[in-house]
Formats: sequence, C-alpha cells, structure tokens
Amino acid sequence: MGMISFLANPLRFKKFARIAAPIFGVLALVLIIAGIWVGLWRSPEDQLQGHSVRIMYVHVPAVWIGMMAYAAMALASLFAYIWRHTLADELARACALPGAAFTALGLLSGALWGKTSWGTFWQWDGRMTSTLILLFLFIGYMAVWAGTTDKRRAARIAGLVAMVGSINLPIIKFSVDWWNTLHQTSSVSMPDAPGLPPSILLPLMLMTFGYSFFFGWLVLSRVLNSISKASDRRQRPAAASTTMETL
Amino acid sequence: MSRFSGIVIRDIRIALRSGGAWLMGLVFFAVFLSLSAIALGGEFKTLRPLAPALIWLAVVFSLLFSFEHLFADDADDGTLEHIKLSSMSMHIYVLAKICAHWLLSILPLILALPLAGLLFDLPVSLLGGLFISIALASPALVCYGAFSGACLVGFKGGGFLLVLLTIPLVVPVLIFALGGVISYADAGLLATEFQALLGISLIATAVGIPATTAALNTITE
Amino acid sequence: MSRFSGIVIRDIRIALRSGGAWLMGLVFFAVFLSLSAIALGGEFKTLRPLAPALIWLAVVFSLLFSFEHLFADDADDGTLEHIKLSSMSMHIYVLAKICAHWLLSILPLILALPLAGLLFDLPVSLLGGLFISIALASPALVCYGAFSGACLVGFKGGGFLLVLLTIPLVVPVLIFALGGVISYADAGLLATEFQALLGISLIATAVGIPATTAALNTITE
Amino acid sequence: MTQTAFQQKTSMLAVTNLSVSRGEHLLIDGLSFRLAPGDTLWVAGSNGIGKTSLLKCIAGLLRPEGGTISWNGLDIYKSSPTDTGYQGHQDSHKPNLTAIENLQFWQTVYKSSLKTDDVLEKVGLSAQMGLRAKNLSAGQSRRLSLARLLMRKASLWVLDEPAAAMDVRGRKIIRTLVADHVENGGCVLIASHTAPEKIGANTRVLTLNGGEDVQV
Amino acid sequence: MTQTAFQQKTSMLAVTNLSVSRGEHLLIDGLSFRLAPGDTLWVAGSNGIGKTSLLKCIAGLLRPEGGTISWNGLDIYKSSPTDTGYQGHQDSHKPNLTAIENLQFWQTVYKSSLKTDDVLEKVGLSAQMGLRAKNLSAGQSRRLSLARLLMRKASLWVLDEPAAAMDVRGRKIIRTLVADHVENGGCVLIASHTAPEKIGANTRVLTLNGGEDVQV
Ligand code: HEM
Ligand SMILES: Nc1ncnc2c1ncn2[C@@H]1O[C@H](COP(=O)(O)OP(=O)(O)OP(=O)(O)O)[C@@H](O)[C@H]1O
Ligand SMILES: Nc1ncnc2c1ncn2[C@@H]1O[C@H](COP(=O)(O)OP(=O)(O)OP(=O)(O)O)[C@@H](O)[C@H]1O
Ligand SMILES: [Mg+2]
Ligand SMILES: [Mg+2]
Repeated sequence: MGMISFLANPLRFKKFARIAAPIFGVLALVLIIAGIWVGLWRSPEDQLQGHSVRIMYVHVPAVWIGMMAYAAMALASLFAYIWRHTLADELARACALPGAAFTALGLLSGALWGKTSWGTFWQWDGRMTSTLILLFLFIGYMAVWAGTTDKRRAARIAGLVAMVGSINLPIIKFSVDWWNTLHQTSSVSMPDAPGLPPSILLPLMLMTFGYSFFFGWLVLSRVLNSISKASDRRQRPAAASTTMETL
Repeated sequence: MSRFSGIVIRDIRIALRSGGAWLMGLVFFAVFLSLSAIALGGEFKTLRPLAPALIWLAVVFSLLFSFEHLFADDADDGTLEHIKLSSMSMHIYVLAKICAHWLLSILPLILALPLAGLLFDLPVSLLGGLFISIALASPALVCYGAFSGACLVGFKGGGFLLVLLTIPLVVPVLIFALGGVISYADAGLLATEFQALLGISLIATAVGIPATTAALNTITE
Repeated sequence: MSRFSGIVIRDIRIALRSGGAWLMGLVFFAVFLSLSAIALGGEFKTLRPLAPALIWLAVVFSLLFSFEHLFADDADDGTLEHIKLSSMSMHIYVLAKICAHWLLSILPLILALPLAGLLFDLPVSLLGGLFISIALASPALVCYGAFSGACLVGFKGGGFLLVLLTIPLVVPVLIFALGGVISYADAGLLATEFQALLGISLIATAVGIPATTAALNTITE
Repeated sequence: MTQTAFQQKTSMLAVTNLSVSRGEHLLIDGLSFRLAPGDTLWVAGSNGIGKTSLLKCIAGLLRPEGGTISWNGLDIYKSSPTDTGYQGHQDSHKPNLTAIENLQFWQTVYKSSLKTDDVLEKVGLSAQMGLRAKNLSAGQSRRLSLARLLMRKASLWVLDEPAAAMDVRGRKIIRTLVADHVENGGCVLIASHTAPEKIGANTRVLTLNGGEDVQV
Repeated sequence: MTQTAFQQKTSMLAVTNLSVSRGEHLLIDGLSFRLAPGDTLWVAGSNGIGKTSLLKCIAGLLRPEGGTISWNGLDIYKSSPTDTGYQGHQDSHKPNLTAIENLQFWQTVYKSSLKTDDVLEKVGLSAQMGLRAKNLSAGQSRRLSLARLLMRKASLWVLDEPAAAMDVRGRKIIRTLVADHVENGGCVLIASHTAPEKIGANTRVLTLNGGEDVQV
C-alpha cells in the first residue's frame, strides 16, 4: 500500500518507470533465453509425451501471466474507480493488450500441445473454454476503450468491466473440478507443481519469471508512452472569455 | 403509487404499446426451437436427448439481445439525466427496470415452457428440471445482462460488447443448469447444481445491481 | 463517386465507427457455436454429426438480428425522408444497403467458416459444402431479411407480424442447404439442392428488392 | 409543351383546396395559394396549428387528406418531383460520422458538383468540419442540416424553423441564403415563430389560425 | 448549522474558478459567479461557445475539468443535491406514452403532490393531454418538458433555450413562470439566443465570448 501511494504521483511514477522499464526488459531477455536453452537442451523428455512436453515451458507460463495480467488490470481498475486516479486507469489499460497476447499464446500453445498429446487442437473442455473467455474479456475491455471518444467515461466503464469480469478467474481455476474434463491438473504426465522434478521446475520457473518481466516491461513502457502523449495534448485553444453585466 | 411500481408500470405500458416488439423474445424462442428441430433432422429419437440443451440455448439467446435496449432508450432520450437529478436513488431505478424486464422477458418464456416440452415430447421430470433451473438462474441472467446493457449505453456498438461481456457468466450458468436438469430426476430440488445456480444468482444480484448503477452513473460524467 | 458506392461506403464507415457493432454477427456466430458445443456435452463424437446443422443455425440467427437496424436508423433520424426527396431512386438505395449489409454481415461469417470447422473437427468436404451453401443462399437470406427490416420500420406495430411471415421462407433455405452439404461429398457442385438454393436466391432477389422499396415508401405517406 | 413552359413562369407551386389531417384532427381545410419564382411565403401560427404538417405535405412527405399540390403543373403525389429541398425539425445526421463526412454523403446522393468545404464555409462550420455530428452543439447541428439543403440544386425550399437554435450570426446567414435563393428565381416556404421579414420582391405571410394570406 | 443557514441566504449557487472542456476543447476557463435567491442569470453567446456545457455542469450532469460548483455550501459533485430542475435541448418524452402518462411518470418519480392536469393546464397543453408524445408538435413537446420541470419543487432552474419552438403565447408562459419562481426565492439560469429581458429584482447576463466579439 505504501508503495502504491508512493507511485500514485505521476512524476514519481515516471521516474520509477524510466529506471525500471529497461531493467525489466533486460531481465526478461536473459531469463527467457536461459529458459529456452534449459527447456530445449537441458531437460529430459517425457516417457509418454516425448519432446512435445517441452511445449509446457511456453504454455503454462503464458496462461499464468495472462491470468495475472487480468488480475492486475482488475485491481488497477478498482483503485482507479475508487480514487478516480487516472494513472491507475492508464496502468489497467496498459495491461490489456499484453494480457490478451499472453492469453492467445497460451491458447495457441495449448492447442498445439493438444494436437500432439490428445490428437485434437480443440476440445470443449472447461479450462480451455474459460481461457478462451478470458481472451474475450480482454478484447471486450479493449473494445470499450475503442468504442467511445469520451475517455473519462471509457475509463470508468472499462474499469467496471474489468472488475466484474474477474469472476472468470476463479472459473478458470476451478473449471477442471466442475467439468468432467480432458485438461487435468495432475494428469498422465504432470504431477502437481511442488512435486515436479527440478529438471522440469527450473525451466518452467525461468520462463515464468522471464514472461513476468517481459510483461512488466511492456506495461511500464505503454504507460510512459500514454503519459507523454497526454502531456503533448495540453496545449489547447483558448477558452471563451466571459463578461457579466447586470440588466 | 410508489416509485418502484411507477417505473415497472411505465415500462410494461411502453412494451405493450410497442406493437408487439416485447414478444420478440418469445417469438425467437419458438423460432429457435422449431428451426433447430428442422435443421437437426426432425426425428424425436435424435432430438429428445438434445432437447434440454436446445431449450436452454433458446432461453439464453432470446434473452441476450433484449438487454441492448434495456437502458439505452432512457439514456438516448435524456430520461436518465432527469432520473439522476431527481431525489430517487439510482438503485431503485435499476431494480425496477430489472423487475420489469424479468416480467416482460423471462415470465413469457417460463409460461411457454410446457409447449416447448410438447414440441420435443419431453417427460415431465425433465420439464420440471428445466422449469426450476430457468427460474433459479433467471436472476443471474437478468442482473448480469442489465450490467452489460448499462455498460453499453452510449456505445452504439451495443450488442457486440454485450455478448462479449455476458458469456463468461452464462457459461457456468448453462453448465450447472443442464447438470441440474439431469440430476433433478433423482435428486429432486436438492440437486447440488440447483444450489450452485442459487448461489450464482445471489452473487450476481448482489454484485450486478450496484455495478449496473455505477455504470449508469458514468453517463453523466 | 457513384451513389451506389456512396451509400455502401457510408454504411461501412458507420459500421467501423460503431465500436465493433458490425462484428456483432461474427461474435454471435462464435458464441452460438461455443455455447451450443458446451451445452450439447462437448464431445466431438456427439457434436460432429450435428455440426452442419449448428453452423447453419448460427448463420441464420446471427443474421436474423442484424436486420432490425438495417433501415430503422435511417428512418428514425429522418435520413430516409431526405433520400426520398432526392432524385435517387429508392431501388438503388435498397440495393446499396443490401450489398453493404452483405459485406458487413455475411462475408465475415464466410471467412470465419474454416475456424468453425476446426472447432468441430470437420472434414474438408463438409466444409466445402457449407461454404457453397452459405454463399448460394446468402442473397435469399439478405433479401428476406431486408424486407422484414423494412416492414418493421414501415408498419411499426404490424411489422412484427410480417417478420413472422418471413420465417417460413427461411425453412426451405435451411432444408436445401443442409441437404446440399451432405450431397456435396458425392455430387459436388452439381448437387440438386444447390440448384434449388440458387433458384430461391434469384427469386428472393427479384421479389425482395421491389417489396423492400415498397415497404419503405409507406413511411413517408 | 408551351402550356407547361408558360405555367412554369407564372406559377411554380400551386396548392388547391388542400386539406391536411393528423389522426382524427383536421388541421387545414380548403387552403389554396400559388407561389411563383422569387416568392417567399412565411407560415405563421401558434404551436400545433399545423405548420409542420403543411410543410411536409408540400415537400411530398405527408399525403394530404384532400386537394392537390402541383409543381410546374404536375401533381407532386403522382410524379414525385425532385427539386424540393426540405429542412425539418430533425437534423438527420449520422452521429458517428464527422460533419464533412455527413455532407459528403449527401453530395454523392445529390450528385452535386459543389465542394463540401465551400458549403461548410458558407454556413460557418469550417472549424467543426472534423467533429463527429454527435459532438456538435445544437446550433452547429442545425447549420449542418442547412448545409445539406445548400448541397443540392433545389428550386423550392421548404424550411421548418430554420432559425431554431441559431445565434444572431446564424440567423443572418439564413437570411442571406434565402435572399440569394429567391433572387435566383427560387421559391421559399418558411415556418417560423419569429416576426416575418420581407425577403425578395414578393413576400407573403400565411397565418394558419385565420387562414389569411397577408402581404408583407 | 447557523453557518449553513446564513450561507443559504447569502448565496445559494457558488461557482468558483470553473473550467469546462469537451473532448480536447477547453470551452470555459476560470469562471466564477454566485447566484442568490431571486437571481436570474441569462447565458448568452454564439453557437458552440459552451452554453449547454456550462448549464450541464451546473445541473450536475457533466463533471467539470476544474473548479467547484457548490449549492448551499456543498460541492454538487460530492453531495448530489436534488433540487435542481433541468430542461435541456432534448425533450425526453416516451413517444408511445400520452402527454399525461409521461407527466404522471415524473409525478411518481418526484413524489410530487401537484396534479398533472393542473400542470398541463399551466403550460397550455390541456387539449393534448391524451395525445401520444410522438404526435405532439415541436412546440407542444417543448411545453410538456416544461411541465416536467414544474412537476417538481426545485429551487434552482437550469433552462437551455426553453423558448425553442415556442410560439408567442408559449414564450409569455415561460416568462411568467420564471418571474413567479424568482419571486418565490428560486434561482434561474437561462441559455438563450434571444435578447435577455429583466426578470425579477436581480437579472444579470453572462456573455461567453470566443475571443472574437459578437455584435448583438
Ligand atoms: C487450448 C488449449 C489449452 C488451454 C486453453 C489451456 C489452459 C490452461 C490454463 C488456463 C492453465 C492454468 C491453470 C492454473 O494455473 O490454474 C493451464 C495449465 C496447464 N496446462 Fe493447459 N491448456 C490447454 C491445453 C493443454 C494441453 C493440451 C496440455 C497437456 C496435455 C496442458 C497442460 C497443462 C498443464 C500441465 C498445466 C499446469 C497444471 C497446473 O498447475 O494447473 N494444457 N492450461
Ligand atoms: N395522430 C394524431 N392524432 C391527433 N392529433 C394529432 C396526431 N398527430 C398530430 N396531431 C396534432 O396535429 C398537430 C400537428 O401540428 P404540427 O406539427 O403541424 O404543428 P406546428 O404548427 O408545426 O407546431 P409547432 O409550432 O409546435 O412546430 C398538433 O396539434 C398535434 O397535436
Ligand atoms: N468531443 C469533442 N471534441 C471536440 N469538441 C467538442 C466535443 N464535444 C463538443 N465539442 C465542442 O464543444 C462545444 C460544445 O458547445 P455547447 O453545446 O456547450 O454549445 P452551446 O453554446 O450550447 O451552443 P448552441 O448555441 O449551438 O446550443 C461545441 O463547439 C462543440 O463543437
Ligand atoms: Mg412544427
Ligand atoms: Mg446549446
């Protein structure tokens, strides 16, 4: 909370973001390269799935970051809604496109993985469906922003959409319990994360942190960009002069 | 007359004067079921197992589009501004609109259900399950639809977003409802799916009405 | 710029400015298929035989709603009166509106067809049949739809009934189209059902455009 | 043929024994008048007396209960003439198109050779050219509907309270435009609640409650 | 408590350093004024200068860019006061309800004890009571929106061109109603394109000027 109120000041935020963004970018690059290297050459193949198990290092972090992005967007929206803080609106808005991209990556990689391990790209399974809905929600959120020229209203409506839509997150999480489903948490090949052997856990974690920093870098640069654009707009034509007289 | 009933009566009156437009949902329901039956081959043998799903889909889609105009008309013609300036709380307005909408759109569907059952030659137990699942889920559908409708006011692009915003909630409702229809035969009213539907409806009402109010309040900002 | 293209361009521009409203049909198409798949159990084994019917129903219903606003907006804001006073013939206006509507509502569906096929894991021959049947039937669907849209505008209350009247027209289209999808695997383009669809489309266009014009002309009388 | 050419000069608009009704309400009964090129007719009368209804009849948008309206000798409800410019109470813009895009649409519909920029300039809307119609102020929106009227070559102008929502400069613009139009041989009908002014050589006032046709 | 009571007498509406913008457009910058009971303020200015926007801000319908508007000492964007009556450019009737049904709806919303018949009588709409709003003429529709304003007990009236589409008698009715209202201690803001008239003891004119001068 202290951190939040500290950064709520646009100037301080700008200073922070200018320093943090490049650091995030570099960390992302290093971690993702390391993750790919370890994932492709330094981790064992699966007895059942063979090399296709390596798709996991793309898929699982991607859906995680997609969900995290949505959560961040909803939280920032809540903050913006209550305190009418435009910076938080910008932050929420900046989360949407990267979040949608990660979700789409998760869907694509999942589909590819599905083709190799279940023999089908798509299945109407609970988790897959609710992840698709997550993508729809991101698109809906962005469509609200695009759909009106009145920025102030767009921000508030989009914020509400983000907050209400966050009920989809637990649905993704618990969908595997509600549907009798293909996508199991601990299926043939994958025991629960804590039980994972380190050789699999390491590349997974490398990729997860790499994606996280990449996401952070994207969001910070997008916010910086929109802040500077807003200050460009400040020069506006003069307003009406007013005179008051008594009849 | 109380404000609440004033709004409900006004909305019903406007609907009745609209030359039958308020029956659109019901007509869609009927058309959807007939066309589906025709398209899927028209044999009772193939249709009967699909019937609960088709009926539920008909309910969802016939409702989906009705929300576009729920608040848009009042917003476009400026009525909403005057409501906001009055001493009436926006919550009452939203609640009354939702109730009127329930009466105008869900009630006819529920009343038409036996006919739909006849169309597919459904046993009474399935029909009962359908009836209970629709009744239990309807507050959730209406509240969530109202929220999406309120978000869209002034967007023109209306329906598109409406659909995007509404389906995340509709999916679990659909799944629990269809599960409930099956379980009802054995478990009766105590089917766990019905409890889930009730829970969803309670949450949707508790979240939906304030969220709808908040969305409507942005119009005047 | 010719008048015809002037109207088409205007309609496309309005659609693109509407915040995604024009994608509504496409979204409905996707949502319809997804929700149907979920409601019907989600197993490819049960879904695959139903897929052509579901896809065709999705096309019909995603179009059905788009016609309500086809002429209503121009009528409500008085644009239609000014069109009538201009030297442009109402036929050109109707034709241009229909073409713009085809581009905005049917074309995206046709383009999305392969994806729908993927979702149901359809073989290419079925997909081809669907593609051809939709393309052949689309003039009929759009012309019927335009006529009902014009009736809703022109006759206010009574239009509702006229819309009901157009639904029987959709039934043969649906039956021939689904027949064609099956026959296509053996008979290819020469399937008799496709000839029937082509015939229906020709008749619908020849009758539909003058009828639509006539319905619109009643507005200003 | 000569008959028509003659009529065209002596009388462009001929309203004979016109009766107009709305619902069960007979608003106008047995009204007759003629307008020749260069004539201006102000239609006055209290709210709801039937000015708008009369104007719509003459524009061809509302079929009268009885009587005939002919334009250059032809009944307008039989031949639908196409040189009537109408400005109603409604502005009829597409809210999401900009001012100039709205006008461009009418340019193609009217097959007009006029430049949209010039016309917007004439009604004093150059600065708002790129603004969406829904963001125009009431007066700006009214000006845009005037611009649509100018976009076409109509000889008969039917204007229903053109000055509504207009500021002083806007009213002056309308006055000049109407004066130009009648000078070039056009006819104008104006319904208005402000005092009628003399525009062009032959300006008359039709006051609807009494049905008198007063010369100004 | 005495503080508020005192303020209530000295100044009901206080606008301080108000700035209003639409889109990227700053319309009004640093405007301050006060209105006490019995005051009338005419807002004048050319089309698109920002009259409607200003009025909407004061009514509480458009959040200003900066500055405060307070009513009896409370910021209206924090406390939403409920005694402001607003009449905008739009009439806001339900087209398929009759005039009296439209008004009855507002009667229940405002919990008003006034009789709808009496109010319709006041605005001269008794004869059109049973007519659907869509069939009202422009001026009749405007009168009905005035009737809605009268239906409630508002001390601040914010009127955006109330005389639009009104005939002479209608304008006289508005004048009388406003005069009555200020006499009873109300405040009125009127945006208008007609010459301001003195109504009540303290009538002022606020002219909005977009840099250039406008001659009246
Ligand atoms: C398009 C198809 C797919 C989608 C949309 C999808 C979606 C998701 C989501 C949302 C999660 C995160 C769940 C959570 O952390 O709560 C996840 C995790 C996971 N997915 Fe997928 N998935 C797809 C296909 C697949 C396939 C084909 C496999 C393997 C055969 C797979 C294996 C996994 C595994 C092992 C996890 C991590 C398990 C856990 O900790 O929950 N997924 N997927
Ligand atoms: N369906 C109907 N039934 C009965 N009366 C009707 C119907 N439609 C319209 N009217 C009445 O007919 C008249 C129409 O008037 P019109 O709009 O022509 O008036 P106007 O002179 O233009 O008035 P304004 O100055 O207010 O614009 C009104 O008095 C209206 O109440
Ligand atoms: N989104 C926007 N972007 C830019 N300018 C805008 C936007 N919305 C409104 N405007 C401009 O702001 C002004 C709004 O004016 P407003 O409606 O307050 O004028 P007004 O003084 O009431 O005019 P009128 O006398 O015509 O009613 C107009 O000039 C309009 O063009
Ligand atoms: Mg009129
Ligand atoms: Mg204004």
